[in-house]
Amino acid sequence: MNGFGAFRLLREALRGQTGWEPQWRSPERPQPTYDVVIIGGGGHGLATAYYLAKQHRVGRIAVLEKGWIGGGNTGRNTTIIRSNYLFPESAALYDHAVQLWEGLSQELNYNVMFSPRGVLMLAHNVHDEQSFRRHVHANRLAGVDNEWLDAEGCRAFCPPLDIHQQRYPVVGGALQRRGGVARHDAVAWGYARAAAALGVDIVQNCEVIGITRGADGAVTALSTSKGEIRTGKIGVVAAGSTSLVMAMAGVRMPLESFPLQALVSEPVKPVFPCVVMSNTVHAYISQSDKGELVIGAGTDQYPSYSQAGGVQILSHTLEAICELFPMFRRMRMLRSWGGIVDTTSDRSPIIGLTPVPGLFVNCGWGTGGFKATPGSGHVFAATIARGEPHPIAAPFSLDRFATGRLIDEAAAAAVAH
Amino acid sequence: MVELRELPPFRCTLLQASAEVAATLGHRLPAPLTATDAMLWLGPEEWLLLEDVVPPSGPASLVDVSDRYRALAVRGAGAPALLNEGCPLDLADAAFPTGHCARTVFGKAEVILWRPGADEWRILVARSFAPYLLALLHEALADLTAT
Amino acid sequence: MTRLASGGRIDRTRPLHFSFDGRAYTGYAGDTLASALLANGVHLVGRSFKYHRPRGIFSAGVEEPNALVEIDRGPGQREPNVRATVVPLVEGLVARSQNRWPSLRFDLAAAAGLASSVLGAGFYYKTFLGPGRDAWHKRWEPLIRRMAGLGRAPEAPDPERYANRYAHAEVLVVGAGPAGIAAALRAAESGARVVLCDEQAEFGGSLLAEPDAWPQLAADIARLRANPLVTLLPRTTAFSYGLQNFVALAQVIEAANGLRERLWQLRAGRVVLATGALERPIPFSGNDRPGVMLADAARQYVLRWGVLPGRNIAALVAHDTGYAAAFALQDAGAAVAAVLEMRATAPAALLTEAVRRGIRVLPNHGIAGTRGGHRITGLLAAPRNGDGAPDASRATPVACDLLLMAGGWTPSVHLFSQARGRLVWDSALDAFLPGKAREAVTCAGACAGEGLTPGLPVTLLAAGSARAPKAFIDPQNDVTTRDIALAVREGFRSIEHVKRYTTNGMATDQGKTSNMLGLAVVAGELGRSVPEVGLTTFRAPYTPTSFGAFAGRHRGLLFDPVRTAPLHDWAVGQGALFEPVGQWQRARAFPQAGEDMLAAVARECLAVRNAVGIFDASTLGKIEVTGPDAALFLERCYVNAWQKLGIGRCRYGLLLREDGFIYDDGVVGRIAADRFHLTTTTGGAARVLHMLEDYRQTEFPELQVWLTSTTEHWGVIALQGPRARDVLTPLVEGLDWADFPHMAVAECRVAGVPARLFRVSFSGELGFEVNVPASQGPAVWQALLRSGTPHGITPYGTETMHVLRAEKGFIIVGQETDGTVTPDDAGLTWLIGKAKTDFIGKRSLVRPEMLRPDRRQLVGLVPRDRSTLPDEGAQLIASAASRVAEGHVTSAYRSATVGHPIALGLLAAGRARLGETIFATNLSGPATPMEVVAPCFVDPKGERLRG
Amino acid sequence: MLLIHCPWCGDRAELEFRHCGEAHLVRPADPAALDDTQWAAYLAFRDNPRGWARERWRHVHGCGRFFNALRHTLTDRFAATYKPGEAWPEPPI
Repeated sequence: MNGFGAFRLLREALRGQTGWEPQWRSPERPQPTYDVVIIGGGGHGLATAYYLAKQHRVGRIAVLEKGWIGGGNTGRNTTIIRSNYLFPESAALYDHAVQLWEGLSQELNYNVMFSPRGVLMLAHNVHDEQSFRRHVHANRLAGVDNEWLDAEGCRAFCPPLDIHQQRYPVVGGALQRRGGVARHDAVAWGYARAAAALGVDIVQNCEVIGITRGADGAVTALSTSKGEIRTGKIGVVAAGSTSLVMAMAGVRMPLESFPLQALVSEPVKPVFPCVVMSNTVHAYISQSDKGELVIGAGTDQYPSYSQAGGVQILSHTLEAICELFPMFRRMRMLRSWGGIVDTTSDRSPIIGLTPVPGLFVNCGWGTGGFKATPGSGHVFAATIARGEPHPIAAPFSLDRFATGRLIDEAAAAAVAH
Repeated sequence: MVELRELPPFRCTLLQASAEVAATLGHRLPAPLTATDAMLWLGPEEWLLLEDVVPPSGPASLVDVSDRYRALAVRGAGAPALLNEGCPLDLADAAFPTGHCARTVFGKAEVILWRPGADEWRILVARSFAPYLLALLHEALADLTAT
Repeated sequence: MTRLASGGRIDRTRPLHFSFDGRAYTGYAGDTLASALLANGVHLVGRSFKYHRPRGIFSAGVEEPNALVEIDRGPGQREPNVRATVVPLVEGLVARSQNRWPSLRFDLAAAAGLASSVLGAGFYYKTFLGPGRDAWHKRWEPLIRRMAGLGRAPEAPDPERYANRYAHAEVLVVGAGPAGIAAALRAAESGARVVLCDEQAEFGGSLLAEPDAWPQLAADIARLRANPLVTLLPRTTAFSYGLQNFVALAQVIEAANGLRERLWQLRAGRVVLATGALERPIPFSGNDRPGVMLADAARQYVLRWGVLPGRNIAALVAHDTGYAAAFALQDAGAAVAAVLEMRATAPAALLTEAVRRGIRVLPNHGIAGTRGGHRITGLLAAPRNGDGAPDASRATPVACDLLLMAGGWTPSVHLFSQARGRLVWDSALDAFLPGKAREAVTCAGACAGEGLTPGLPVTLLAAGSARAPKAFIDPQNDVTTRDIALAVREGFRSIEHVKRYTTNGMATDQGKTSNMLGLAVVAGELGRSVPEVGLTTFRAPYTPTSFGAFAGRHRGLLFDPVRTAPLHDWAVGQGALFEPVGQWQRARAFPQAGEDMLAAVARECLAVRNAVGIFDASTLGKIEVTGPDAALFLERCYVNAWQKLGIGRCRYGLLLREDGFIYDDGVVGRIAADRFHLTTTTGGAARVLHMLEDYRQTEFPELQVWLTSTTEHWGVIALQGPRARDVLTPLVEGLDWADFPHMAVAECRVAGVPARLFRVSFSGELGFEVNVPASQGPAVWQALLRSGTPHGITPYGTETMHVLRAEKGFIIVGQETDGTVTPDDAGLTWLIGKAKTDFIGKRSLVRPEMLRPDRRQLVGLVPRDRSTLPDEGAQLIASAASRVAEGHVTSAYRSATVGHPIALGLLAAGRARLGETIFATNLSGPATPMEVVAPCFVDPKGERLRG
Repeated sequence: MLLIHCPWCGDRAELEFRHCGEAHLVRPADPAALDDTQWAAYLAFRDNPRGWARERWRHVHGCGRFFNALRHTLTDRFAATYKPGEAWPEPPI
């Protein structure tokens, strides 16, 4: 892998950009045997492969992607990054990710455009205020940055914000300054490039169609649209498709997959300096470096794998945006898209071992997976390599649904991811 | 032209019972999705009675809900266009003929809508949603013929 | 002047004045901004996104990538990125160019173009990696952001209105060109409801540039207009085609009364897509200069708008329709310098006609480059090599002021694809066409390929261009053929990857003219065919659609219903402070002159403790549970035992979810053997009814029980305080006071109004809740106030209610509980019916996690200094230096009754820690030492409420 | 926005409905007899199929009834809706 950087860019400019090689190796066919096979070539899967190779020196690793890498939720989200979760287990997981985000461009030698411009979560009533202040207290105790702003403070931080809306005036907000956004595609490509440089095979257009288990129940192989692969360890990182893949190994999951839509406006000059989220009026918004307002909607109400959702969901979201930012009514929606998000009943992810030896799963990120990408890959790689949960991943085990040790951020905080 | 006005308060009772028990009321039961002058069909085994009744014989639920609703009347050939500013039902004659009745939504409020006459429409809305619904309808009315 | 003396559909008797970049111009009714600018000789109208290259008018329709302007109709009505080609000219229109500084003609940022060899596709991923970890955010990102972003967002709230309309039709016809009009006429004759929409202000589509067709067009439109079953929607774009023929249309109205747009959501029996086709541009070096225009657009400017966009034109032709454009411009008075025919030979008939007209046709020619700055001045005509690339060494200059591109046609299959219809590659026509449909949809006219003829295949159109400099594919985002080739070289093989890496097709025109060319270049680089490379998916919207149209009337106070209780108006009259609770507005406190909220709450609290307070509790959810099995039903749902509850008695009920956590609570009164009056929290009314209906209908259908929401039927007035009975007694008729203990309910009359009277207390004082029909609420309230005046009756709000209940340690669901709290955590195990084998959530209560001894339990907390009020949400820690949370403060108030701050909290194993000191975190100082106490601060024995 | 056929009211807009999860999950008659894993299976573990799904809806802003549906989760198309207690229809081929 030849390094990226300003000097290389200039040198290539002088020779007509002819020296660039493929950013990652993408073999047409997989090898017959791997030490670890990762199912799912999104950000989480590619990050897992990268850390397996980099930190755990696993030799033969494949990432199998049904379509093109980064084409699932990695490329279909609103790129928000934050770690101000309520419960210490969650805050530890997401803050682990934020710490990795902060050095990720240098780590990968790929500009993922991590932009810690601050994430402001708005409170519109007494209940919101109580809930967010509880977050601030909990986060600061845990060493995670989060601060409370009054309404005027919110407007100062985000000048376009109308804090005096008639219906749900802003009473304050919780601000995480280290939160922000990143360039979603670059995360997948950067991890792919760095993983491939360490020898990881990234096989695109390769769909898994079966998982084989031996007499002892452990995984031994998997069959794909590009042939059989022998392996003793499989990491499933298939987001919305996790239930389907796990069913191939006979494992039923506590998941439902919902459509999640997002949209962007036409590009405009810088007008929006931060990320704003409001749970009470249901919307979140930031502005991309290209100038597009990037806006998130809630999920549709019914499970679906269609990557499409109802126009009423977009309406609902844009109502909220126009309410918070009445000057944006004349802005126009340029593109919308849908992802498939796998959600658990406690709205927290599942990372860890499964009842099947050799089969590991990382799923259930719901609407909040992008922000966790580096941390998720990092702890999942350790979990696969060691065969036991990484300490940060341990609370997110599959058996919590039986023990009742849930990590219910949604119920506790009523906060959208 | 479309006319919108609020109707005076009225008494009403919610009846839930099997059709056999409901039949003992002495009223002709409206067919599903329709209303008579005395009763609105709201769902299977659920009716809104607009006249006082003696309790039916047999297990049934009768609950006075007179103060739950406020009632609006919309009149005129343009009424369906006005109502479709917030209500997703197909209100054409073929789909929603005179005598039809439905619980549905208008904007973000639940309403009961029925059509006692070709150009006559009634809306019942929960009391606390009435100011919202009226404001929406009046704004829509002002825009109905705007070009 | 480039305006022709005659011809076109403009009304020369109605001149309209407008300005562009501050200069005054004149056009005519019927013009678009683009046609009016061209008529005034204005070609330079914008700058591109990345290199700030000069941009002119490229097309005559929605596909326009270049001519983006800002339209300013006044405060809050400034709109960026408007395509000049679709704006109907109106008197006084103010338009400005964008993305340039200091001026359109002299834009300093155009210097970026000098570095274009460095700034290729995806360059930003490869640099800005230092110095330091935050170099991107701190140093480079601000520079990039300033350079990007086209127009300016509006800065003031939009004063105009937007509407929504639901509609149904047997037939929706999208596109009012010849195919659409014919389809609408046919459908209308069958007696169907027909909606015909078109994005343009005038119906006719391609016919609008065919003067011979105008009489018939007028007659057809008149026929449609006369049919009452037909709805005609001009300036209406079908932008989203969803499942089950649900199509969203954005209609521009711009009515004088301030109604700007309407979003139609239309369910159609059948959809006819007559969306036409878009002309393909051609990639060659310098194809982005102002004055380079789609050939058919130039023809339309002549024939529809009476504008001659160039006097000395050249044409690069790969499709026969290019000749029609060249001939039309010649007929209008332009000289034709040359027609460069990319194909080996021009069709004989067209060649003959060209010769007859004296037009020089150069077969097998391409363009090796163009000249000009703010407008094209000439080109280099060059014979094509074997690989299709123009041979620059054999090029000859041709002077021109307008260059037409006729690259063939791409059917507009966007909506068909949005409707999940399959697209099939038609190799004869060299285009994707509608294949198998998933919806009841018909494609008619050019979008189905009808009437289209093949030209040079698109791969040959792009052949050799990948090595040409400055051959633009996406002229708005400045994506060139070389960028696409670079992406392929770097391993981006999927067309979706290429799109994302190069941003091709992601500009405001959504790739209408660039997607096919991008595909062709990728196909060429990979040595594959176009259908093998595949197509990016088409997603809504077809064209960019206003946020306002989506939001409709749901703005300001109509954003969400404002629900108010029967006493709301009275409270407003008293100058109450309000708080939103869900959709409700509730009076929070009633400050008197000179009081702040804290003072008012202290006064209100003392009034309740010492005399009597009156409170509007109408927002509480109420459900009438009736039927012979009503008690059994409640028994199965709530944790409590209900069967033995006497008639006329009440019980505090607790409802869990199946996961064992507290979901809702409220007092339930038994009105009769088969009738219960159940109350819920204000926020829980709808969800509790939904949950109970679920169990009633699907789990316990054998029970004879019914549920009726009576939340809105009853107004509820709470009277709390030692004098409450004194206030009430004179007004009550039909009640046996002797048999009316705490937790009793009776039907009686209050102030002459039929009432359900509860003796319940959420304050710890003697208390009553008077339920009367909501319309009678104000009258009864007034009667109680009058009766209470001698007793010092004091209205109080929700904040006082909260303090009073906290003094007693009563929980509020949603404040003490958060979806993770069990009955035992909240100290409510005593509510659970001991003999019950099952109720909702019971099984979950014995999961291992629920039995842990260190679960967080409800406790009272008092500051050791008796003065510091802890923060609600503060974390509880064992020592001031601890970093480990052991719980949190759920509620904290200054208690006038107790004389110091009090708090409730959830603390690990808290009930065993009474007397301990725990610390509450503080955001602005050291943690506050708190004493752990029992969660009750007033009258722990409960004697007052039995008084 | 889906058009949903309520078994009692006919075709109505999705706005009037609420999705209520997987269908044909019967609440155990004696939850106390289940171990934690079995109880968790009832509470949280779901088919989540890509393909034909049996699911519950409620016509919450209509007739108020709960009913079942057979819907394809890749196309979002309904094959059938049916009343509680009725046998589930076979998926179309």
